[in-house]
Amino acid sequence: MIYPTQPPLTKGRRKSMVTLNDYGQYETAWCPGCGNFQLLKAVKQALVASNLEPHQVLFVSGIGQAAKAPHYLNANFFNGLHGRSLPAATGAKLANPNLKVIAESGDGCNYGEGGNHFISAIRRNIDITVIVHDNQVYGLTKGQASPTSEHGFTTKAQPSGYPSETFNPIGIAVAMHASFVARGFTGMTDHLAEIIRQAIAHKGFSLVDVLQPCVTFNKTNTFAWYKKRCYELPKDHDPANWDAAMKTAYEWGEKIPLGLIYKCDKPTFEDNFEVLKSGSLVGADTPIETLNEIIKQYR
Amino acid sequence: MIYPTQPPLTKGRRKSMVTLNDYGQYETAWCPGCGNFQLLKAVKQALVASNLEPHQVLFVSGIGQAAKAPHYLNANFFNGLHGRSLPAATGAKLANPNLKVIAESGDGCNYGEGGNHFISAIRRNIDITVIVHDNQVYGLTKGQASPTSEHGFTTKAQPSGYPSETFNPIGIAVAMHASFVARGFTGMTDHLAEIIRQAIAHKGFSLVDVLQPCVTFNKTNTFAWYKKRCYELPKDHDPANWDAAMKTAYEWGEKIPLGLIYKCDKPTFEDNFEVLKSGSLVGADTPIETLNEIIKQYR
Amino acid sequence: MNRERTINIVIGGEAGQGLVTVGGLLSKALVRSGYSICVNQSYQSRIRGGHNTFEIRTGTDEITAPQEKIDLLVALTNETIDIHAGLLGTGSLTVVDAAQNASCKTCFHVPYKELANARSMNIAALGVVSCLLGLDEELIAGIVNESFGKKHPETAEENRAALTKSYEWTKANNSRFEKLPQAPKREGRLMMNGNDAVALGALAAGVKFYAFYPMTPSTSIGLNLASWAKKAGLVVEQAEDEIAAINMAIGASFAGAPAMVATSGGGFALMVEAVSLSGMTETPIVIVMGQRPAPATGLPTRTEQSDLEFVLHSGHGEFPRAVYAPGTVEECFWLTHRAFHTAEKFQGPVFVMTDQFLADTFRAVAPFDLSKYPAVRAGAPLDDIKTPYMRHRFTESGVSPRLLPGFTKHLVVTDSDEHTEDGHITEDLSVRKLMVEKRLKKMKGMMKETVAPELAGVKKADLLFVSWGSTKGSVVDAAAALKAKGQNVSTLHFSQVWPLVPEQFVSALEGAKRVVCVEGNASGQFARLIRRETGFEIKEHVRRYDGLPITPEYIIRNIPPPL
Amino acid sequence: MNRERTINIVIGGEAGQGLVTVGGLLSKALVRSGYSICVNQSYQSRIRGGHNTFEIRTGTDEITAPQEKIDLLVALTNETIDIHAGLLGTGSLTVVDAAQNASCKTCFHVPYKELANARSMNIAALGVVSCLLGLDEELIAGIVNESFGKKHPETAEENRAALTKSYEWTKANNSRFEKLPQAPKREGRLMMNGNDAVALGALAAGVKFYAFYPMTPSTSIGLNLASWAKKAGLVVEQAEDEIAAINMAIGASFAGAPAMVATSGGGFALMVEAVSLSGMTETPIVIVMGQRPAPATGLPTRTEQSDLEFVLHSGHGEFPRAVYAPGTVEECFWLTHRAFHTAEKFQGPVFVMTDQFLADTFRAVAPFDLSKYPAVRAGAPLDDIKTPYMRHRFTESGVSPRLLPGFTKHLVVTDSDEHTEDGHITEDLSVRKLMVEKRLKKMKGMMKETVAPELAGVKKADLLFVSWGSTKGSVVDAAAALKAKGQNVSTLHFSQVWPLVPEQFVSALEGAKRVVCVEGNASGQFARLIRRETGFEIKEHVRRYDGLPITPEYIIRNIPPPL
Ligand SMILES: Cc1ncc(C[n+]2csc(CCOP(=O)(O)OP(=O)(O)O)c2C)c(N)n1
Ligand SMILES: Cc1ncc(C[n+]2csc(CCOP(=O)(O)OP(=O)(O)O)c2C)c(N)n1
Ligand code: SF4
Ligand code: SF4
Ligand SMILES: [Mg+2]
Ligand SMILES: [Mg+2]
Repeated sequence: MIYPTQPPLTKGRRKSMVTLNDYGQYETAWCPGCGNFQLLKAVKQALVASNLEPHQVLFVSGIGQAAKAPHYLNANFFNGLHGRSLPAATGAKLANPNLKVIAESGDGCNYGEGGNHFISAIRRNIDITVIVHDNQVYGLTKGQASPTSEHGFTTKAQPSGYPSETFNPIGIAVAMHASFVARGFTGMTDHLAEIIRQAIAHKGFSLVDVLQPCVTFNKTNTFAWYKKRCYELPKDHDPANWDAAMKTAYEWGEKIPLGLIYKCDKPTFEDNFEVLKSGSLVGADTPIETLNEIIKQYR
Repeated sequence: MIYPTQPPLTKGRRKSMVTLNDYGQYETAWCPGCGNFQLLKAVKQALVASNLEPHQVLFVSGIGQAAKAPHYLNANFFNGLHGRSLPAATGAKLANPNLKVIAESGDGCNYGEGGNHFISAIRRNIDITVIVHDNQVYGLTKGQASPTSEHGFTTKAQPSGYPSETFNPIGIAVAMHASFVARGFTGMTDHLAEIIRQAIAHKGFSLVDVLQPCVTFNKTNTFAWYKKRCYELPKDHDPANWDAAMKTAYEWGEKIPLGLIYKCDKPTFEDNFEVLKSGSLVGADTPIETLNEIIKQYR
Repeated sequence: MNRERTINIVIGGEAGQGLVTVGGLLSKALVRSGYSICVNQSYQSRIRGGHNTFEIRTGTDEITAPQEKIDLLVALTNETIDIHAGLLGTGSLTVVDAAQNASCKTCFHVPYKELANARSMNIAALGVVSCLLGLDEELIAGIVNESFGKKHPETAEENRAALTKSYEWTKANNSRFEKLPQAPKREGRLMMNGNDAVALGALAAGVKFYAFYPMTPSTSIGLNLASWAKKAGLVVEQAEDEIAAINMAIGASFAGAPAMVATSGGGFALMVEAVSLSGMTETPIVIVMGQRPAPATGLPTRTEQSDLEFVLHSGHGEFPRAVYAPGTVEECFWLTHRAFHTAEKFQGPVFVMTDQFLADTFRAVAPFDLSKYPAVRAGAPLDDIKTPYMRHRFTESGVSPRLLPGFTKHLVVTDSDEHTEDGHITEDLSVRKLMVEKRLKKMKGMMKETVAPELAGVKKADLLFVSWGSTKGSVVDAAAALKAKGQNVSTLHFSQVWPLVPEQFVSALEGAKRVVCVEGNASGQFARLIRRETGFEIKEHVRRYDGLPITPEYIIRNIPPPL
Repeated sequence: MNRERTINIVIGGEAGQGLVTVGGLLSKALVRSGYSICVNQSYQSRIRGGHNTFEIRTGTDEITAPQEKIDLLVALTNETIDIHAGLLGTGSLTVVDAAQNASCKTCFHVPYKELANARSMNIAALGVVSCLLGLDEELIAGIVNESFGKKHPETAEENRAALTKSYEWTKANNSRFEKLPQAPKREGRLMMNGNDAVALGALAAGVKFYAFYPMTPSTSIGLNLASWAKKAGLVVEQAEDEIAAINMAIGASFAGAPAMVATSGGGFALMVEAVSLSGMTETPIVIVMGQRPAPATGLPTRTEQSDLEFVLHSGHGEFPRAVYAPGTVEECFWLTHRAFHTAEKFQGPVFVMTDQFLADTFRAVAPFDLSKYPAVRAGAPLDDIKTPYMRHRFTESGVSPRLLPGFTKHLVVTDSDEHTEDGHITEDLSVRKLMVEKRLKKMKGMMKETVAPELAGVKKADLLFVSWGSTKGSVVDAAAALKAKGQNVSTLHFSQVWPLVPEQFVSALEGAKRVVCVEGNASGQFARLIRRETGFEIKEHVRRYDGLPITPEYIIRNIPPPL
């Protein structure tokens, strides 16, 4: 019996460049006009720009409208539980660091149900990219407030307005020195694609929070609302400057900055594990002598 | 049948002042020399200084060595699940805002298992006080790394060193504009008691992160280690100044600041609920006319 | 299933086309006109698009179940026609847009474009159907105005015009479809679905705290409660996750607020640790479990009854619980109300198990007499308190009078660790043993209050259907159909599935020639439970696990051939 | 329970006094000397103080169970004497510090102060006991040196002196206590507890990823694995919570790393959503459930078997699972190893249920021949792959060959929603039905591989003990004692509790005159399961739920009077 063996990510690449066709075109279950379409497009562009073949990439998602996104392109895909994409992605990456692991989910998924995993993933600096479709609302369950909803946002579940303060994912990520923190907007697809490309290329935890209008349930933070406010960070914004990044991270309201807000280079979580230096855990055998040696300690 | 009715917190106080005796003296299950003893003492002092009677106070805790603390004083006490003291405390406070609700637990409980609740409680600005026994280790389960353990901290569970970055609870709390953020040290009991008193008096979410040496499992961050580094914030530290607070919040290493780091006054979570303005939910009846009126909408 | 008595209307189209609106208005009109209804909502886990239906079975007598055969199909897309072709009979009518160019034997082509503008197309469809059914035009118009008038006064006139035009056009053009027989006068009836009734039951019971994390099909319970929060004086909070939701509710309940949570399988999975906490700390909590097809995310918007064993054994360790499984919308109301009383009386977790079908099915129900459903009083009266007060004092019944913190000088202490009578952590293993027995003793009291299963029909039937929860109506309906054919059929329905009291039902099982268990899962969970508790093995089954509700027809089609 | 064959040693004192060290060293010495041992550790949920014991039953023959009666009590505090007084016999000896002023009939006063300094007091106690038992002094000294020599070379000499002095003093002063009979030569035996064996079983099976959140009594499995991680090439990660732990493990397993998690009741409660995920996505995962008394936090450091029903029904919805329940330390090893193969073969959750008693009980075990325990190979060979590749392809057995992402150009896709064969989300309800059936079909294959229960003794016994999991040894021992008294007793022990294959055991149940189910819980969960699956009602029970393990004496004391 022959078992497949994995070509290292850098080797065995086919000669021709990857194209958008490699990632296919599928029918979606989204509402017409939803920002998700642009986001999907940007992700595909970024993958192509990264020259990654579909089988080299593993998407991991949770549950929500956002989390369906990887169903609509060609790639390996583990569509797990609501809120749990980050731990599943972390496990997969540790098992096989040769995979490009991208977690893609909604604001509810990542910052609500999955809040604890979000801060833990930052602290690990695990080398995965997290793309958050941040529509500031729970879409799939029909429009309740999400952690990023504005304080006072009214919904059927919050008829007197959302009583909590808004969660600022960028602020927290920068405050925690996450190694790559960026914001995009679905209304600027090329810019977004380029950010995602950089995030994928980045070694370490990369967050791309994407402002994504939900045309059905968020009548406050609409396409026009974002469009009016969003601006690209000036060239002289230095993402290595934490103080400046913190300031930028808390800019929200009349003006919303887009782009790479903070970035630092530091060891990844994988670097802590000697066993990962020699490659993937998958398929690696432990010699019986090693096992016998371990067992000896019970003599 | 007569059901008890609650005297409002401000009324029905007995004439004499509350004393330490009211809070009793009990045998503990802690190791001799543990910082928890001083913390317990400080909590009692703070309660006495607040002139709160035991029945006016509700402690809520999780599970761990820290979480046992309220067993060792007189008060109402709900000792719930590991990591879940904050939601239980939130529910109790919303049910009966007349209670002084204090959540007391360990670093593992609040920042590990309970991480999501920690950030959510801050966003709610619910009027409870959270006292964290921060020994930078899991005590009760015998010495594994906790979120606040130092990167590289070696334990039996982390023989190659703790691979994550250290969680900075003060940093996150200030970054999120938590309304009262303070740090204490068990080696300075009176100072600690005063901080806790202020936290209890504060209207809104108050965090007191307490450096608490674990003599058994943390041989790195020992009493001497803390003692050498801890200093009281100077009088001119302005807790209302967020930028200054952020700087202070990230001060850690050779010098560790103690005291009230950040404070702001803003509406509490309870303020969002009109029904709470008239007092506690407990025992309140809904008139049958109201119910009938509601049912009418189904005609 | 008698054409003369009931008409089954199916409105089909894409999400976003407003079919739920039309269905809802039509349902209301039917109920106000004195008819009974049974609605079955079928939709996909998406916001727009996909193929959805809103099905109303209606008639003059009580209607207990949905029906598969379609009498009146309102097709908002051509896809609807294709999908449902097989369910139409010769007397059926398919209402289609004349512009759609659909051709079918049953087609009734409506020139919507001539009757209404794009915005009020729905209302035109409503007008057509109302006329076909013989409903009063003024009544419909009133309902439309109630629901749109305030929110969109600008379209009121437009709607009214579309309604009249389409109504009149239909009157002139319909020659085939026989309208509903005259309904009896029925005053004050309510139209609501299972979730509405659960929310109202909780309200009647005096719920003061409700926390949730959205999850289909339970979400609308919270939306109902949230809409009443100010008026009725309760707090509704969307928590960061289900763990927080239930721990908040338990905290609130400990403090004295009657508390509830509702969720579905995956969300409930996150709550089970706290179920055990409720058992250990003896804190009342009502948990509504709206089932849907699993495992994992499964089919979020469909129905199933596959979480019975999960709920029965949820939470580590051993502690008493009660599990209600309403079979009708009315039962959703009074069993939820009862759940609060049971939770308070026995101080622990009490479940109400529904499913997507029941949660979403609208029915006409008689108005509730609220004076018969008193609110819960949290905590014990002072007369019951012995000093020194100990929260977990040993008693005959296992129930310790509970005080609420802050209401007296007595300190109320409890612990998720094993504890002494005063609630403090202990390592005394003899106390442990007594505490286990104390907690389990409460089961006896609960069993005295178990809602007995309902046996309908003779004791020694040739065929006995056993069912639990939402399938009640379909089973009763199937039995009626078989009886009408001369068969000797009875039904035994459980609206409480735990604790079971074998004496209440074993003789019925043993008396029947054949026993068939009808349930919405693949492994026959309730039948297994019956065997575990009584030794009686139910050998024949009708099971369904494709996400659709069990209908009377489905039962009859799937009765196993006699052994 | 024959004084000539076994000696029961109890070392009692406070946490922090080093009694676990003494117990461990003594156990190792006994095993190296060729004796068998059965250790029972009893401790409180605290780090220092409280009263703890380390109990070693030892002898020349195989020892399967702990014993209550104490032959040799090593009392590090006077409290120990008081607590255990009732369990001492006339021939028993109580080793006490002469300075403690304890007076008791069985007291053997050791002048520790004269024999050692404060630091090596423990070692002195070890010397005394070793001499009383007749162990070789050099052997003990070697063991002490192995364990302290490297870490604390400065105390090596001190320890050695204390050992010799106390050993010699005892030789000179003991006239009462009869030493152990000579043990047979037994080469290469290992000393380990249940958790060690679980960890080794996982290692042999090729575990590559282990995630955990600390929880007694499961924690030491992770500590073992962490200590080998570098050498054996695996990743061990302490997660932020149990939810993360199991989702990480499932992610790792999906990517191709054989993965395991271990926890206890409360932690497992947080994992049950992911159990369902494993079932739905057909991703292998091994879950070790170390039981302890519940509900909620319960008694964290004690033992119980009350999570059987919880594990069996954990997770929403219906999907196959296997549940092993090792009865011995050896079974901990090979059933954990087997669990990995079962998980990989049937692609879903597989459980290993232990409890605190089994997790902590040290035994002497024969060395494992690792060549008989091959590692799991994750994923299918290329020969099994049909194109187009579909992760959830329908097959005869229900098992779809799984590929690992990134290893071929085939895309590996799975979903927690109901999905088509290619793993993509679907709302096609006919596919749903087939997928449910596909998943449940795997149960058949699993049943072919169920580890049959072990019947020891005649088929038609007067008394048949039924048991599962950790109580095996005590049941066997109790049966032996009764047989020795002339009774006709058999035992039927289940080391796999799901799926059950009734043909494997029903005749044994039916053949016995009396059947008594022995289990460590209050409601007789396993007996209920047997009834549910076979209809056979076990009417008599021995149950324990005070936190202590079931001993042979406990069984004999609690056999119900004949009906
Ligand atoms: C444990 C659990 N709780 C709740 C749900 C129901 N649920 C599905 S999607 C969703 C919210 C999705 O919001 P978000 O992540 O923001 O994604 P969006 O739909 O807005 O893209 C919820 C609550 C679930 N599937 N699982
Ligand atoms: C759900 C759950 N997981 C794990 C545990 C086991 N546990 C008990 S205490 C504890 C750690 C306590 O650490 P910390 O909160 O820092 O308190 P400390 O003992 O250090 O004071 C853990 C993991 C538990 N009781 N419940
Ligand atoms: S509900 Fe909102 S987020 Fe979901 S598809 Fe529709 S527009 Fe997009
Ligand atoms: S283990 Fe550490 S934290 Fe716990 S009581 Fe002992 S010294 Fe204190
Ligand atoms: Mg969203
Ligand atoms: Mg700690």
